[in-house]
Amino acid sequence: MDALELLRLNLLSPMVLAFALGMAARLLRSDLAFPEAMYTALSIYLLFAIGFKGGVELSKTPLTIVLLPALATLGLGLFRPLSSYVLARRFLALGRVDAGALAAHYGSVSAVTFLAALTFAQAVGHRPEGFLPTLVALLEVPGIVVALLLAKRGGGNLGEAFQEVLTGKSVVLLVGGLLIGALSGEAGMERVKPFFVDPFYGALTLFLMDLGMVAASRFATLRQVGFRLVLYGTLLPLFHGAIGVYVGHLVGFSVGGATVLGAMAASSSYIAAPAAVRIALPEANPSLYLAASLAVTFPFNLVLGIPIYHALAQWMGG
Amino acid sequence: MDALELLRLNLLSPMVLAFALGMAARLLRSDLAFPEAMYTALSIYLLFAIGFKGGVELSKTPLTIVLLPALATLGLGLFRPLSSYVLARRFLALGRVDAGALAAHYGSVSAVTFLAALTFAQAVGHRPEGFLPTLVALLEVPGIVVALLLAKRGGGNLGEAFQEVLTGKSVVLLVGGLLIGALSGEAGMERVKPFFVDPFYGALTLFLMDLGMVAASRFATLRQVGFRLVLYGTLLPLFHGAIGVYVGHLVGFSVGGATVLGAMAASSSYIAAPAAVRIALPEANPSLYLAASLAVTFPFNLVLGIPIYHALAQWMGG
Amino acid sequence: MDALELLRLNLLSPMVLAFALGMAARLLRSDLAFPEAMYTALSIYLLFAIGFKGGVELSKTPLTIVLLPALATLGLGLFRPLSSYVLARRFLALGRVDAGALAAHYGSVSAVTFLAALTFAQAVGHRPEGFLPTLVALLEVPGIVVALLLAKRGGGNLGEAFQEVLTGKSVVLLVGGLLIGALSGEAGMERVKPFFVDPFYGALTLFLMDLGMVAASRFATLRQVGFRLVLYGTLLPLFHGAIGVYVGHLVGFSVGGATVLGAMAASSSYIAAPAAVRIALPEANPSLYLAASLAVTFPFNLVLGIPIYHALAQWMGG
Amino acid sequence: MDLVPLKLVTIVAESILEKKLVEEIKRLGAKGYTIVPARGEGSRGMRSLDWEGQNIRLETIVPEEVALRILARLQEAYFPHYAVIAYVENVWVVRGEKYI
Amino acid sequence: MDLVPLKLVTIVAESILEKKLVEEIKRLGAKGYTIVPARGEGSRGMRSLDWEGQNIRLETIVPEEVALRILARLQEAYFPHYAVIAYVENVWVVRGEKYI
Amino acid sequence: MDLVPLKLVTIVAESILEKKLVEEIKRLGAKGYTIVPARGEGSRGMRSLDWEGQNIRLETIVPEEVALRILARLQEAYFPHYAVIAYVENVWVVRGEKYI
Ligand SMILES: Nc1ncnc2c1ncn2[C@@H]1O[C@H](COP(=O)(O)O)[C@@H](O)[C@H]1O
Ligand SMILES: Nc1ncnc2c1ncn2[C@@H]1O[C@H](COP(=O)(O)O)[C@@H](O)[C@H]1O
Ligand SMILES: Nc1ncnc2c1ncn2[C@@H]1O[C@H](COP(=O)(O)O)[C@@H](O)[C@H]1O
Ligand code: NA
Ligand code: NA
Ligand code: NA
Repeated sequence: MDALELLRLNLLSPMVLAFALGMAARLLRSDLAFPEAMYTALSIYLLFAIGFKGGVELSKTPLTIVLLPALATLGLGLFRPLSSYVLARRFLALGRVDAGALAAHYGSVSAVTFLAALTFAQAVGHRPEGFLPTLVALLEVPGIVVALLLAKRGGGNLGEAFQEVLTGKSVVLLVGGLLIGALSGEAGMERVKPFFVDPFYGALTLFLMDLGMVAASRFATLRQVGFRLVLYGTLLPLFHGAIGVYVGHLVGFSVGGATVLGAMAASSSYIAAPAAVRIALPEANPSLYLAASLAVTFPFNLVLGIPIYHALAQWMGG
Repeated sequence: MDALELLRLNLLSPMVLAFALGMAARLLRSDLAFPEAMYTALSIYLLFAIGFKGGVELSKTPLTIVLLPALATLGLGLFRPLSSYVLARRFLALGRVDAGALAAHYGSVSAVTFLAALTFAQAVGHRPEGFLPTLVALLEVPGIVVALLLAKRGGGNLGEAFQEVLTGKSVVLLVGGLLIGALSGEAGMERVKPFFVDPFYGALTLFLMDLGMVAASRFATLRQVGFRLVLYGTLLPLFHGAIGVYVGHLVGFSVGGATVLGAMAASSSYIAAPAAVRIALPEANPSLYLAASLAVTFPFNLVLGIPIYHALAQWMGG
Repeated sequence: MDALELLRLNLLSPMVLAFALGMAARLLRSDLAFPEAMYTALSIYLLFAIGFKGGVELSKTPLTIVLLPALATLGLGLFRPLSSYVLARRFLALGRVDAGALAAHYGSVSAVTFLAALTFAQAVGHRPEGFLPTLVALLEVPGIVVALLLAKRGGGNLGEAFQEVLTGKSVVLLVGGLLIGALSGEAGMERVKPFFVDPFYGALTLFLMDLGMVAASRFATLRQVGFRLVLYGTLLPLFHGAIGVYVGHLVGFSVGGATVLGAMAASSSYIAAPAAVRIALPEANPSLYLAASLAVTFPFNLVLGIPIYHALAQWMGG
Repeated sequence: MDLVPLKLVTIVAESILEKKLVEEIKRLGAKGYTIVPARGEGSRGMRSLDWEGQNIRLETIVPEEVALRILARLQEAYFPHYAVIAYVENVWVVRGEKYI
Repeated sequence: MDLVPLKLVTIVAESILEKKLVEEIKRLGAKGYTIVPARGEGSRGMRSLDWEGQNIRLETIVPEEVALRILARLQEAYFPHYAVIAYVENVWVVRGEKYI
Repeated sequence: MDLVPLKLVTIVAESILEKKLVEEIKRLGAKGYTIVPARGEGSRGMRSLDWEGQNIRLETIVPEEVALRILARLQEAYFPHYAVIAYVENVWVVRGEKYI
């Protein structure tokens, strides 16, 4: 398949289209709205299911195979908040606190971007490494912690924020799902596959419709915040994505695996990070980080980023 | 299968029985109640899934085949509110506003009645045309608009109501689902089938249980409103249903397709129409239209109407 | 399989592990929480699905085969509240009202314990009798009624409580599901299997995660209430479980069926009973019965009880 | 504009009492009420979203004598056994004569 | 501490009116509002969780003249056709100058 | 009937503050509280059901001095950075001595 064909394949997937539908609904001022409980239920389901599937795969993978990618991912988790912070200070000329807040988002990871990349890679015909969800869990936490350290050098209730991140629901569901999957293995998977695996992409489609509505309601803020933020929110993912693909290549991933690791590295959090930042850095401006993460970087990765990381991975790996 | 056998088949389907269970629960004053969020989540799921399946079918159907049925359906959409309005003025002796409110309901369509008819037709062994959901979307809007025009000749904020209908969540989900299905086609369907197709009838069963509770809580009003409304709510669907079946026959539908089009024409809205009417015609009496649509016409179609339209379709088509 | 292997199999099932994850989340003070609506939606789904599956099985079972087990179950339903009451009065030295409240819980049944036992039996390779859900419905009500009679001898609004139990949502969903399953039979089942059967154990896994959180939040009360209650909440199930297995053996059940009947007899209610008791015996101390039922007996049965009843059933039946 | 001074009685109680409380206040003269689901903590510990069900927060606008009757009834029949609080305040109601 | 005496206007109405009501009160001078979903019963019968949609309970803290304007507008344009009640009470607000 | 005059403090705040606010008001002397989920709009824009989480509306019935302490603490520690409003009013509470 050539690049245009791949882009088309990505753009016409039900998930990307559902995201667009959600945005359109909000822009048309439709009264469509997901109940809070439905959004929460979907996110609980998705996070646990990702973890669980990863855990089952992990139970079939020798530890030695996972070790190197895990270390490399931790490395990414330490590097990404630093580059995000520096770029926010220099290019956006933000203060320490706002830069730290942005860095926490671009230092962590978006589970939905991860999933979209996984789906894309599978649809293209790759078979990404099964233990990738483990790496999502590894990438989620350290970035936030490093970023908060950067912002609060010398002061504040960092412990509270640290605990907030570690016991936050996205980490508990991902890591808990991983453990349950690893412990119950294939035997457990067999029983719950028709719930946690088969309907997964449909549930994700609905979730993305809701995300589209949320992202669209951030567009207004975007205009206030300015064009530089849009650049930040697209160039940084490209940079991180390229590094992620390269790291994936180095640790011996398949083309599919490198694509997904690239997308993970390029993604920015919008569940764990906002909650942690709001508690630890209340002085930071939420419009800034929510607009960048949700209204710029997420759609960018979903629509253009993923095919680009795939092209990169193919170029390096093929 | 003879008529009695078909009626039995319909009455003993899980969906009709679940509707009866819901009614029984309310009449027994059980504390059973679906959370608002669950009801909304189910309706979002059902509407989007109908649209999506229809869209995928549409992507496989040549436009020429759809064109004639679509025009005929639009014709139905213009005729039905007129007949409903006239009957409400003459037979029920209602004022212009209340008659317009009723006409908006009987001019629009009930997605759940459509689904029940589809299930019935499939269970009997027919294969109704795949693009029928497209026609649901076409039938939903014009009837409401015509009815509001009838009621408000000369005055009022019709534009607001029009916009309310077009961007209402049922239209957005149906039409949005259609577009997504048409664009992503079979490749998209493959990924989300275990969520949007396989579990569909089970979700519909739960939804009908909730509808049964709502309908039962309308029975009280029914007694106040009187016997003529019950007649209106059964004779009008029979009339519209017969016309719908006949139109289906004319445009060359299979027996299954004509049955379903008949049921669509016979149905009355209880999602899009009430919301639009409450905004555009606040002086209209909600008890009237909700009781007629929900406590008379819907159960009538579900239990007796659908087998009757099927018998008609068989008689014309066989 | 030997006993240890079975215990391991049970402990490492996704359901038991999800329960543990829920407890861990609460003990770690995570912000993970299921929305009220999600919990209610899951419980509606589970109760109706149990009933429905049981009903479909029932439609295939000659009445004569069900009669004896049904009578025996009714017998259990009358005996269990009496033994629970006497033990609460003697061993815990409780007053009449608190003893009656406990008896209502241990006289009724936990649908989730039933399901866990069924899953366990199937995973071990047994094929428990298909009509067992009918017996759950039979065991749910009488125990609560007998217990309230014991507590209120001579006074109070027993009728209200009786009506509360009979029209309570768990009874309506179970019995309603049974009837719908029995009436619509295999033909109905075919349509809704991908919703009510295949994803069932996955939904149960999520539900157990929530139950784990609730149980953990009861641990604090447990310490106040004391060690004797822990003994009561473990010895009584063992006693009832042994009787249940024996009764199952007597009425000719397979080893799997006897295991499940044992677990049912050993279980204590935490949906129907608390609601009925709160209305009928407001003077009873809720901490007492909720802690015993939810924080002691339920986890005990889930983790240790079920394998024990299975061992008993094998020993008697093999 | 006709603003009628009336009493607003607010009752926070276990949600299991909803049906009973609504019957009581109607019997004692309330013409309407508004309920929102709530959670809370008081002398009887946390009443969360979990299990025992949550609380409800019931408001009713009534004339003073009805307010007093409702509060007296609550104090007598509900306070001893259930988690309930109740308070009253002064409000000015549009078209207040409807609620008398 | 600066506690400013202001008026708290509470409106209970059919949820379908939410968008319109918010526009109205802003137009009439309200600087903010808080909404919770509600259910209830009044002269127009039970408004439950079912179907017709539920109620909303809207609160806005405003100066007295804004309160009167809002209530007058409600009485004129909403009371005749919709299920609505509205009342006003006295509150003391922290940093109340923000809401004037 | 014993109706005790007390203060009802209402706080509308971002829901992320729930745990902290509950700890604060208890520390400052509140014996209980009631929370309902809410949404709203104020000087910091719309706080909808979306994403950043919604608001909560927290009520606590307390003696006057506790009310003032709570409001002072809010003004000092929460108003600068978070979306919060707070106000106080007079209520008469059944068995009010429980809350003192
Ligand atoms: N001081 C208070 N202020 C506001 N609400 C309260 C207060 N005390 C109790 N409540 C509410 O009333 C319910 C029952 O209180 P209690 O009977 O004291 O456990 C609690 O769950 C709270 O929702
Ligand atoms: N006396 C009352 N006290 C509190 N809320 C009321 C009262 N009357 C009506 N309501 C609320 O206002 C809504 C509309 O009332 P109505 O227009 O009288 O049907 C009801 O659904 C209730 O939520
Ligand atoms: N004037 C007001 N009346 C009622 N609620 C308000 C008002 N202003 C703000 N709020 C509520 O307080 C929250 C935070 O307000 P703010 O800090 O001004 O953005 C809003 O989301 C509203 O729920
Ligand atoms: Na995240
Ligand atoms: Na409709
Ligand atoms: Na139960």
